Amino acid sequence: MKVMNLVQAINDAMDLKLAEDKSIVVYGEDVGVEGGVFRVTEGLQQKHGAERVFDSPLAESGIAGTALGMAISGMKPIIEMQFDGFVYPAMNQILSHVSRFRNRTRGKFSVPMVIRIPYGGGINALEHHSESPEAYFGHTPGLKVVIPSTPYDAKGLLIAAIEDPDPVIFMEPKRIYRAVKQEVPEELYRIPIGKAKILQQGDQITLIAYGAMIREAQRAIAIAKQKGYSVELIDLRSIWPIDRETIAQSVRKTGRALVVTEAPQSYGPAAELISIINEEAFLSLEAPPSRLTGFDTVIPLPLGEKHYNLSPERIAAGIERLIKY
Amino acid sequence: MKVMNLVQAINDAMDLKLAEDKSIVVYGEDVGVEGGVFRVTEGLQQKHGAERVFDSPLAESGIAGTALGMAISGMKPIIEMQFDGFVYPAMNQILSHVSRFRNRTRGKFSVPMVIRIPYGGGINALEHHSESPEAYFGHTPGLKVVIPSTPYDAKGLLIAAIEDPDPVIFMEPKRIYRAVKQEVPEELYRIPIGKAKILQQGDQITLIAYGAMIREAQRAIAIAKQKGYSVELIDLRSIWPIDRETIAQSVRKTGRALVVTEAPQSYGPAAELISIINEEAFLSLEAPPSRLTGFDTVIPLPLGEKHYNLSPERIAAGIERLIKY
Amino acid sequence: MLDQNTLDKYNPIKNKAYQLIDDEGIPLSKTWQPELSDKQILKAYEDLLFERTADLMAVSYQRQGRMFTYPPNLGQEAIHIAAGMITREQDWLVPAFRELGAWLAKGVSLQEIFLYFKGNEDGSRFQKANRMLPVSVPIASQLVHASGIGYAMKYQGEKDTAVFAYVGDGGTSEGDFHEALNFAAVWDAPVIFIVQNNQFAISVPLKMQTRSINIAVKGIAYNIPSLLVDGNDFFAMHDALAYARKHAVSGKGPFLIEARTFRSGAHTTSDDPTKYRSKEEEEAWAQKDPLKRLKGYILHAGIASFDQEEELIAQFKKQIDQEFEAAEKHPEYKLDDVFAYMYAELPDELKRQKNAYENFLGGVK
Amino acid sequence: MLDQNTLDKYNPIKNKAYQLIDDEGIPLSKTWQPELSDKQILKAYEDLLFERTADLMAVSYQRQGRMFTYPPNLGQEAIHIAAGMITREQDWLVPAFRELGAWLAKGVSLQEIFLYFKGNEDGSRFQKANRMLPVSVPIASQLVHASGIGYAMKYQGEKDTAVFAYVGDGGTSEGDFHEALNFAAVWDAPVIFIVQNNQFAISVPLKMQTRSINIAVKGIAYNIPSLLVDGNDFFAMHDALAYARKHAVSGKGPFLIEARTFRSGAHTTSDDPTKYRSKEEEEAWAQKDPLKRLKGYILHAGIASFDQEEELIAQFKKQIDQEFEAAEKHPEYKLDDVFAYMYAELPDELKRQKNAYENFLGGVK
Ligand SMILES: Cc1ncc(C[n+]2csc(CCOP(=O)(O)OP(=O)(O)O)c2C)c(N)n1
Ligand SMILES: Cc1ncc(C[n+]2csc(CCOP(=O)(O)OP(=O)(O)O)c2C)c(N)n1
Ligand SMILES: [Mg+2]
Ligand SMILES: [Mg+2]
Repeated sequence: MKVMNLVQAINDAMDLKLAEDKSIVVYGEDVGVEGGVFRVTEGLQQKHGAERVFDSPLAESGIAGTALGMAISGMKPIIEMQFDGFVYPAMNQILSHVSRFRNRTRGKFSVPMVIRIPYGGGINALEHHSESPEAYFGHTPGLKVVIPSTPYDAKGLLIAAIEDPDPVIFMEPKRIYRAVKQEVPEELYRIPIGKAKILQQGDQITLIAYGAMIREAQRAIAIAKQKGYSVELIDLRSIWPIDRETIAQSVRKTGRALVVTEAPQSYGPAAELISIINEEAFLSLEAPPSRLTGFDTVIPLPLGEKHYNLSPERIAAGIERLIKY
Repeated sequence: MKVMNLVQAINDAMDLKLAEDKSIVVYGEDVGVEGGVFRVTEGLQQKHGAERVFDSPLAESGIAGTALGMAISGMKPIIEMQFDGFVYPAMNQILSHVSRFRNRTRGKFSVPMVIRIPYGGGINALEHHSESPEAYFGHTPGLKVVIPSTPYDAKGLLIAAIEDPDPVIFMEPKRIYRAVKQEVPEELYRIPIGKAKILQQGDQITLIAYGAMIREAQRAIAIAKQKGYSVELIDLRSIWPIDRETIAQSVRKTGRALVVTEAPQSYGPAAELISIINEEAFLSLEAPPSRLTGFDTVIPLPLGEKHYNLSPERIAAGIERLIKY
Repeated sequence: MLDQNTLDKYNPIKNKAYQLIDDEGIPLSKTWQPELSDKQILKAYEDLLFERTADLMAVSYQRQGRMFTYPPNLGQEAIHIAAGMITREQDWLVPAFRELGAWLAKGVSLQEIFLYFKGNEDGSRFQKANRMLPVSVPIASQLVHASGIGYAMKYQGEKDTAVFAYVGDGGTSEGDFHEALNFAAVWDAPVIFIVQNNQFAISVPLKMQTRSINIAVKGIAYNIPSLLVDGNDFFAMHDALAYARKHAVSGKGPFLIEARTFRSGAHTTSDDPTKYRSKEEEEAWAQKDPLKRLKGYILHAGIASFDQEEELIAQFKKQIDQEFEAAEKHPEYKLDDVFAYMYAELPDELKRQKNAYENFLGGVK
Repeated sequence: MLDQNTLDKYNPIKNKAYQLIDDEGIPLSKTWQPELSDKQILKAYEDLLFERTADLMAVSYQRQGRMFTYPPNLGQEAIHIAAGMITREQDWLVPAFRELGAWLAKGVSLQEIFLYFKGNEDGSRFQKANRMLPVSVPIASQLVHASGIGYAMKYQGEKDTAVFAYVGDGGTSEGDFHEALNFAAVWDAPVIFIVQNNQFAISVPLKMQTRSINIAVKGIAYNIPSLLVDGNDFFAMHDALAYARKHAVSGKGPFLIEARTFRSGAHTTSDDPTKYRSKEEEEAWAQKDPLKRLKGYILHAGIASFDQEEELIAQFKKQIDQEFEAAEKHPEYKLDDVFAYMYAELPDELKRQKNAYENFLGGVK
């Protein structure tokens, strides 16, 4: 075991897999010599060579599309979108091809590739550097979408994603890249994609979150605890597929649910979870399954971000409101 | 008044506005000489000249991005994406710029443009020609998203969209392009964007749909009526903003709701409506607000589409299930 | 035989198409000799005739309502047959959607093609065609895949493997055209980009698509050696493609061919070209018909006399009809088929959605 | 003075940069005379010095934690100052993000720029700068806007209006670069595309970005007249831009300039260039520093003696500090500001979301 933050855990997962499987390559903008703008690929080029870990031209559609080409011809590319907002030029390749090639060819060509995307706000960045686009991918049939919130999960989920025969969007909560540290096994291990994790047991309300919102949720729970509230916290981990069972069981027990996401509200990820709760636990509901999300606005530049970000206090107030409903 | 189908009504709206306002241009692939692959722009180039109605190079990002350039410099472009699936290459321009330029410049530059997109399945088409991408746009702050289901609405909503100072995604249910005919006023008129329409009163359940699903919903209601069920039908018309009030009042009255959309289920448009119903009418609910949607799969090629399409019978069964809940 | 000298002579900047036979099939140079044997030439002619016959029949099947759409290849067949001859078993074919003869050469069956255009994804499974991608509907997006495959071939040490990637003139306007060529160039990927410049993108003529003097010059932007070729001249295409493949597999990186041709048919079966082009234009191009020209050459060279062409065509038609009938007998499209191929393993959520629908169907019965 | 003949001489295919003064500022040709008056040249020098001073101070404000990020302009200032002199009031400026001097010339205040990089959209409202677009973060996407604006200017009959659009070398790899140039060319839009080729895209060197012999040749793909210019030679840039503008407003369509330069600073203030480039490379380029060269010319031509440069810089610094302080005094970012500009009229849904949050805040109090 070794104490790692998310950046190190993700780096470690790639490092181990690169060593094990020659069909894996890692590429994207500045991932080579530079080791990535967040240093997530640091050292990988030196260790595994510039043919396997390299900088690509500055063109996201090209990055995603060439990766598909590699994936259907025997390789397993791991590509990086430098920031969340820069995946949009690659949307056509992802929505029209990456997600569908297997179905289109009736399974003849599968697409084992991973698209890594540092995502989310809270890092004082320029516009387009703080997006939470997971709902776009969750709504796209043929993809799996994974978001870890801890170093341990990040490593195990990324290894599972790399080994998955299907394309996986692997979104990394950049706000907590270095904030969360944890003991992580040094060897390869997998965490199955599609399983949520109950981070904390409780019986009055179910809080559902993922990524950087987990930390805020935990802080909110600490506040709520002082008022005597018992909160169950689910780390979704997989945006698609969704672990209905874990959600259903929890909400059937608590009767209340609050979904917390950074992404804008309308047609956002929280809506899907609320629908699932309706489908799975309607008769247990003692309050409307609710959401606390980003506004339907652009994420403000740093001086305004405080207005946008979900504070633990706000989440705690949401918890209380529902318990008192 | 004149009997028109959707194609004619949309054509008429553009024709009248082109005649009235010289800042309007219409362009896209094959919209000029050809009059569009669905003939929606037929005759407009002949009438208004090739400087105002014209073919562009085959490049959707270019089409959307140049339209933004025109819109911020005094013009009002109406652009066409030839099919739903071909808007994806334009996603970066739409998500990163069209929707945000106003906010980014604190209102200095607004973006009065309309993106027309024939959308949806049921027309026996190749892959990428039957998509329902409205949730992607509904989830994108800064856009308005409109979907008419009748010629009358199509004309009035398109005129309102053209006159709107903000960008509007105008999605046209191509499946019923020529199927629905109606008397339509020959002059200019507007239907406010953001208002749903109750197409049919009822008191046992609220059915919410839009676009081509309205026709299927009406057929389902006819079936349900034979069993004595009283269904209220809401034509959403505006995907964003959503008319919460109309939905709320209806579901508070009926206590039940079924949302019907062609789009895939997960993170799809129906989930948002279900969340709104939870927010607005929870205490009135007698059954879980539910959805009938496309599968989380690629829309099959024509021989398989029968499995994907929502039949009136299936919707009727959904109605019955909820009423009997 | 194309060599570096000829290539320099045909520098795209000079805007002169590489051509070996004239409109009647007579060699432009008295000293020129095809590199193919008479037998090969005759075989090529028959393949071209077969493609044309199959293509015309496909159009008529569609007219009969037995396929939902179809993009005719009429007038562009020389490109496909030449490419088919050059493409090796181990090479990749990355199609756009209008390269019928090239697909057949790769081993795709007509039955599969018909099945696809009848509306069944099973037609894209390509039982026998090795390393052949399905039709790419989003214009130009496939080119980027080709560059990625090219990287993979290099990476995996397949030294004698090339990737043949197709796009139309309209497709050169898309950003992906640019990104694909750039990636392939930067990576020295063994990709042969073949632009079938058939003068139109549906109704939009080339002059509204680009201002460049031709499409081959676009290669300069990536330092990709490029050649403008008379795409209706079978010999010129064969020569150009042979050179391009040699170039690509020698490790020198990608090659770009603009095959200048004309779509003599409609864009697809739902298109009416009279709306946007003149009879004169069509007639002028009919003079350059690739079948006519190859036939002219064969007659001129005394290779064959075409006495039995009628019978050959009749035999082709029978064969094509059989393929079509086989496609019509394809097993029914089942609900399972909608779900089964989305992921390597069917996720619970898809099972749930399928079950819910099956329950409804069960209830209806 | 640049003319068609010179342009032919500098055909990008020849890969020779248009240059008028050497590394020391000495004219390459004995007969060459600048078209600018001594006064104009001196003013240009002062502007360059001002940009450099402001830029360096911005970097240090950022280091002090008073701005969240900043992209240094060091070494690229000649391009900006020349462009600023050529760009007219009615012209449009479509920036990427590294053209400080050009923005200032257009009337953007330093205060606004500082405010933006402190993290407030108010800094992109540009109170005085007419026809100036905000920073475009998604690389190359802004170029397409420029082509659209170009169409609008033509359509609206503004005959003496040009659009100046910037992008970096890295940006030329994006599909939008290709689409923008193609649209502008097909539409004869009066757009001047200026590629600041500063050799790097963050850490990625040009040779991994493209294989083309230079970036100017990429214009051939669109039949856009193009010129490779020594971007650190103020006079060459001024000349090239003057020609480009004349070309564009004469109705002949777009023009492309590759300004060959070097980003002497870091990519942004969070970047460490020592990771990916050598001291030798940096030193070689330092010899070509545009400020040094223009100063060299001025001394050589005896226009000025720079006795009072220290004082001038001190005065600039004071002025820049004042602008920065004004930015720091900008009214606080209010919750309203998050919502108010999303739509022309605040939709009910946004009111609802804002109210809900305000209610929470009210409850907290
Ligand atoms: C991204 C995208 N946009 C639009 C279309 C619709 N479309 C299908 S074919 C076509 C024209 C293609 O022209 P070209 O590339 O010249 O090929 P050709 O049809 O002439 O063989 C268009 C616009 C599409 N399939 N994909
Ligand atoms: C679409 C997109 N992808 C990635 C980035 C991240 N990024 C910001 S600047 C930059 C490099 C730009 O290089 P270049 O175009 O040469 O301009 P320079 O910084 O050298 O002025 C990158 C990759 C971005 N802003 N937009
Ligand atoms: Mg074509
Ligand atoms: Mg650069």
